[in-house]
Amino acid sequence: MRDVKPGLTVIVKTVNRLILWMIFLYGIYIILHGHLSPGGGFGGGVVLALGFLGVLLAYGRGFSLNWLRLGTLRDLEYSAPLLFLGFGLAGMAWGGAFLANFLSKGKLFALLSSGVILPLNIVIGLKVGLSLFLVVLALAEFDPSQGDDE
Amino acid sequence: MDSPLVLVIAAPLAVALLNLFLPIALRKAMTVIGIILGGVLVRGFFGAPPPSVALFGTTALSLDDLSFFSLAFIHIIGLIIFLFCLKGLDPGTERTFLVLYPLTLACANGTVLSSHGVGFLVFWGLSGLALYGFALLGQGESASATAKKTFILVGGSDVFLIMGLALAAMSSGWSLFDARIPLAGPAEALAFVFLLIAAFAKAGGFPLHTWVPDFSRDAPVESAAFLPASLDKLLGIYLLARMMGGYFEVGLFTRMIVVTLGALTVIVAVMMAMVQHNGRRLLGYHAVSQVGYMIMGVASGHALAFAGGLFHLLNNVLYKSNLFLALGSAEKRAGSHDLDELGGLAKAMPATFAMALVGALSISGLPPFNGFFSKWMIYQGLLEQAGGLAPAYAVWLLVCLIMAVFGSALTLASFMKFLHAVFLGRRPERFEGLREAPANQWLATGLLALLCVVFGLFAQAVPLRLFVFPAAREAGFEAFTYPGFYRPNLILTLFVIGFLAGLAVYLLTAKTRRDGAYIGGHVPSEAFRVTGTDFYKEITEMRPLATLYRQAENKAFDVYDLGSKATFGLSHLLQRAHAGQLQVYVLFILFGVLLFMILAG
Amino acid sequence: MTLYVLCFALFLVGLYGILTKRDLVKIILSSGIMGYACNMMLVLFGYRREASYPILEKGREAAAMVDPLPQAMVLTAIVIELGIISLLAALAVRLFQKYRTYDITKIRRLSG
Amino acid sequence: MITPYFVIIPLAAAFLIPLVSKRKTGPAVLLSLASTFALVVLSGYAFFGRSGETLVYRMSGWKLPVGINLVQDAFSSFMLVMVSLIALTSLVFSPRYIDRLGGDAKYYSLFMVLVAGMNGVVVTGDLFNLFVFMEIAILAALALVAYGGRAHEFEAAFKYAVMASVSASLILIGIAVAYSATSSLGLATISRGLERQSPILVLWVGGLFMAGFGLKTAAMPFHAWLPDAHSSAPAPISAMLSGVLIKALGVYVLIRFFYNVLGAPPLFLQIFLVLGAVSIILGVLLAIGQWDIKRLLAYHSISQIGYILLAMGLDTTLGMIGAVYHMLNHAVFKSLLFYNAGALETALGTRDLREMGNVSKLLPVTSGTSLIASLSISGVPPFNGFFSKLVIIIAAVQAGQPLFAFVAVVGSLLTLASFLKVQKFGLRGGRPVERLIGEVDGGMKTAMILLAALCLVTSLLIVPGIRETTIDPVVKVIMEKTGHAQIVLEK
Repeated sequence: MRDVKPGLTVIVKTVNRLILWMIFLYGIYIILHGHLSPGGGFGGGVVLALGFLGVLLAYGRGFSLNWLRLGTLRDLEYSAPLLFLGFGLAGMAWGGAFLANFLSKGKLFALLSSGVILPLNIVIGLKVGLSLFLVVLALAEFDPSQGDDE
Repeated sequence: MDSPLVLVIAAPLAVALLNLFLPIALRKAMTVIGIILGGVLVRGFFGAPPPSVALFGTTALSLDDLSFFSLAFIHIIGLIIFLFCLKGLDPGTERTFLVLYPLTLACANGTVLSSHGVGFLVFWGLSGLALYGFALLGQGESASATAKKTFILVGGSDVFLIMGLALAAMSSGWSLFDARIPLAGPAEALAFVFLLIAAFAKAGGFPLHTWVPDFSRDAPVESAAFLPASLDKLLGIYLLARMMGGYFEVGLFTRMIVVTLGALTVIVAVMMAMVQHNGRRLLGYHAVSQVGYMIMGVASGHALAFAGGLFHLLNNVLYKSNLFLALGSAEKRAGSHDLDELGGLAKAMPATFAMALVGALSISGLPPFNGFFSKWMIYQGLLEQAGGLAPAYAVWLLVCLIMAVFGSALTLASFMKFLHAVFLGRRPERFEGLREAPANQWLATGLLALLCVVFGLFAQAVPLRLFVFPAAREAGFEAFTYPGFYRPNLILTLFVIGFLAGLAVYLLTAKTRRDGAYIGGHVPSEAFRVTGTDFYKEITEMRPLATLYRQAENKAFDVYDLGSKATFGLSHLLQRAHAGQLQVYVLFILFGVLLFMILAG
Repeated sequence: MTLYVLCFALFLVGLYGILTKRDLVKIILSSGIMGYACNMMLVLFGYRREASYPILEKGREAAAMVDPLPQAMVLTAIVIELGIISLLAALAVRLFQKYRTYDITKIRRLSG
Repeated sequence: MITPYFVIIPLAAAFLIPLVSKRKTGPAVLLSLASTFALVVLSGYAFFGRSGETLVYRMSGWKLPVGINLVQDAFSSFMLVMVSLIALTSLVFSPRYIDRLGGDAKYYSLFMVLVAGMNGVVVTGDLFNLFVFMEIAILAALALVAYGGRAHEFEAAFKYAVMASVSASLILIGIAVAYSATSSLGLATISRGLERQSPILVLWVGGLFMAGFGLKTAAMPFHAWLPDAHSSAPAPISAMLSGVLIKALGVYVLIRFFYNVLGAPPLFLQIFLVLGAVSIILGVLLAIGQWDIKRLLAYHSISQIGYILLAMGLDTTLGMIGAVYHMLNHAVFKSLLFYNAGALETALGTRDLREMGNVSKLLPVTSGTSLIASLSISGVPPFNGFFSKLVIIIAAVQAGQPLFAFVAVVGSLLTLASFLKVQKFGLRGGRPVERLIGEVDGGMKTAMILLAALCLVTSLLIVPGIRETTIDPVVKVIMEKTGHAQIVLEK
């Protein structure tokens, strides 16, 4: 028996390597243009998570966890909602109400417009992407054949 | 807030709270002080009722003659029984006992003083809670089961009281004292029934009486004398007297039903009492059976019988607590309350025996003791009432009366057995060297016995004139005529003469020889000892009674047991619908949704 | 109208699945289907005939648009559903570890 | 404006906890305790300091009907006080108990999410927002039910989740119908809008919500998840679920929606009465046959919720006083009972009443407080349960519903019976217990004593004079019915 490398075949791995950054780019694009076109934090975040998912599928759990630091990912995930709340509170401080806009609204149809929506989209994208990935990772950790009969 | 009425409730309550923290000796002292203080206050109310106390705009506490009657005897009996408790309490439960005792007194005072329904409910429920507290102090194996049963019956009846008072309040407001509710509509009738349930459960009337014998067996004996024999009777009959004497306008038929229940209480309980092997249970059943007379008297609606019922309440409180305490003294020395194991204690404890003898004669209704007088009043009242009724009702009433009289005879029989089993007969060897009960104990029973005699001899002059007749008048019963002829002094004189003559005959003529038992040459051993319980063994084997007794032993007539069986059956049925099937659960939801959709059209 | 009926039919499909299927995974999928039916219903309620998508673009007049609010709600509902379904999936796997079966009728230790 | 902080504080705590406490649970405990304590203080201030006022907070400054608004009136503040108080005691109770389950900081994080969800439901004035917060709370509750990691806990959580998703679908359809009819999501604007709609539509919306939130309330045909979930969860979580979750997510929403939005349509009041009566009787009958102490308590939650529903259905001020008061009382004594069960489980290692015995000497605090709680729930004076049941029964009689009053009476009697069963077998039985497996620590004792004291203190709330500042403003808000929407819209 030759020892089986974790993950899928070399074709998948190669394709994945090529395509991964495009997926990420696409996700980031959707997140950043959430206030201009369909999309936004949630959709972009899902695309980001799919990118991670590709790595997980192609290379297996061990590699992915080496490649990404699980602890850091978790911390990032936890701090994303805190950032969101922070923006909300900042709105309270400067805008008069929770989540009120306190940044310049900019010019219509420009990337840096619509005030606080863009940073919020980024935060949401971060949160959704990481959460989804972590959910899948957590589900992948289960081994149904293992377990304690009670 | 500084009204003496508040103080009467607050003083024992404060004592109870203080007693949580004091050492035992001080707890006792505080309790005595509290009761005496209350007694002094109540003494002050005599003839000069204090003003009512208003709370939140309504009259909360007030005093009329009926409440004064109960209040006075709560204090008297509370003091005497506590005299018994000064020494010889079970050390394991003493601390709690001394907290519960003043608490109970406070609740009882509050109950009889509350003129507003809600206050009455609170105090009534609290006194039930105190009862549960005492029941929890019991030590035996069955004590916890008894506590449960007691509180389900007594505490459970509280909710009926709530419902009853709420229904009654619909037509007359919340005042308990001055309402005259005609039993016209279903709401009023229902209110009457619910209040009756509460009163019966508290006083121990058939068919809600079954907690009394159990409680008497398992709880500390002092509390058996204190609660089911005294305070709960005072409270339960107090409520019944209020209901029958003014709160409701009760029709004849309803009265007859209640009187019948009373007669049933008498006869059922006394039949059960007769065959008991346990002294405390025996006394407990008698406590129930005596309630029957009170119910009959109070419910009949005749002035003399009403007064007789109230008087019987007082008398019962006196002799029943006397008997419980006497048995308690014997039990504390001999270590058992099983009639089969006791015997021959009269020589060792002559004082206790003498007191118990007075109590037993009183309860059996022998003249000139008090029990006779009150029973006699009730009988007279009922007879007179039967004379003025339609024939069917008259026969009905007479049947009830006959049952009661028969019950009275059986009571006498039963107490012969009791006295024999505990105090007479041959003394088992292990009781050699038993000493008389401590002075405080026989002093307490002695006081009670003395009151029994006094109430019998001077019934007209003392208890009836001072307490009972005013209370009956408060309830609207005025004309007290004695159709028969009874004069206790004369009876006493005749008795004394007869007794002296007998003594003279005994001393002068007879030559008695005393000898040991001769059993065909055998050495008399324990096996040959005749215990008191064997007297009535045949009754349990007589033919229709045998089956009834067997059924009763299996608790076929116990409301509590029947109820719990039905409940658990239903529960089991329902549990089978909750078998862990997710689909079934979702179907429940679907059913609900469809129901709503159909309702919504 | 047809669309509403179809939506309702989809909902019933989901309900049918929950009521009749024994497999944990199928139950999870059925509950998902029920959720989708609701979401579609919500989107349908926001639909307006002959209207365009509710996005403001450069050089486009603000014409009649479908109601965007239900769509935002649906998006949120989808997220919630995602949460519930992932939780259900996790529970299903753990249940299998404990009970060695995916059959819901055999998973009934809690009863009575 | 303090309203948004009721959500912000617990939510921030929930996400800070995993950041600050990696391995040790110490910081997590401290942080969650501190934030819950802050919530208690804030809600106490909101309730007692600004009672009677209706505060409307516009999220990000948008006005109705466009924006989401938070509405805080006396009723919300009352619920907030209740939630925070029970949450605080639950957290005090937790540390030792959760350690025993091999717990970590996630527990506290989930706990704070649960609190955030409930607070959110209570303060929001927007229907969809309410739905979202409800789902947040349910998700956290599901995870917490399964937290112990044993087979039956997963089973309970799974069944609960399936049923919750069914009810979520129903609620969502209800929201969709309401939105399509009124083109708005604010409760106040919906209330305005539905007044102009056909009554059939109102009934449909009501029916859907009744079914959906009825499941959260665990009224009788929708109750089946409750005994599983509440008995499987860790004891402090059972206390939260039975004590406040079913009220914040269920009863509160039902009252808010049917009184303040729909204006108490008579058909639904009838349904409340019938559901309440059925829940009282069947719940208590199911409870009395149980031997598992936590399952018994869980069934009693159904029965006690029945009292609240029944009182809600009376549509009188007195009835509503009873409902609101009983809601608070039930939160107090039911949580206490679950703590008792948890302490017993810790000390004896079993939940089966038949295997317990007389522990009144060994566990004086547990048995003492459980006696108080049992008497409270059975309606024995002077504890709080007596007064709320008294009010409910009187209200039912006065509202001309003596039959329902009688149902309440019978339910109360059976409740007493089943709790005396608990006392007899669990705590004061004949069989003495020699040895304890685990220790009931200071935190547990503190929580129990605190709630036992509350059992007595809350009975004062019915005293006229105190009632005017506590329960009456709450009832006033509810009995304003749709007039409340006007107040919100004018703000």
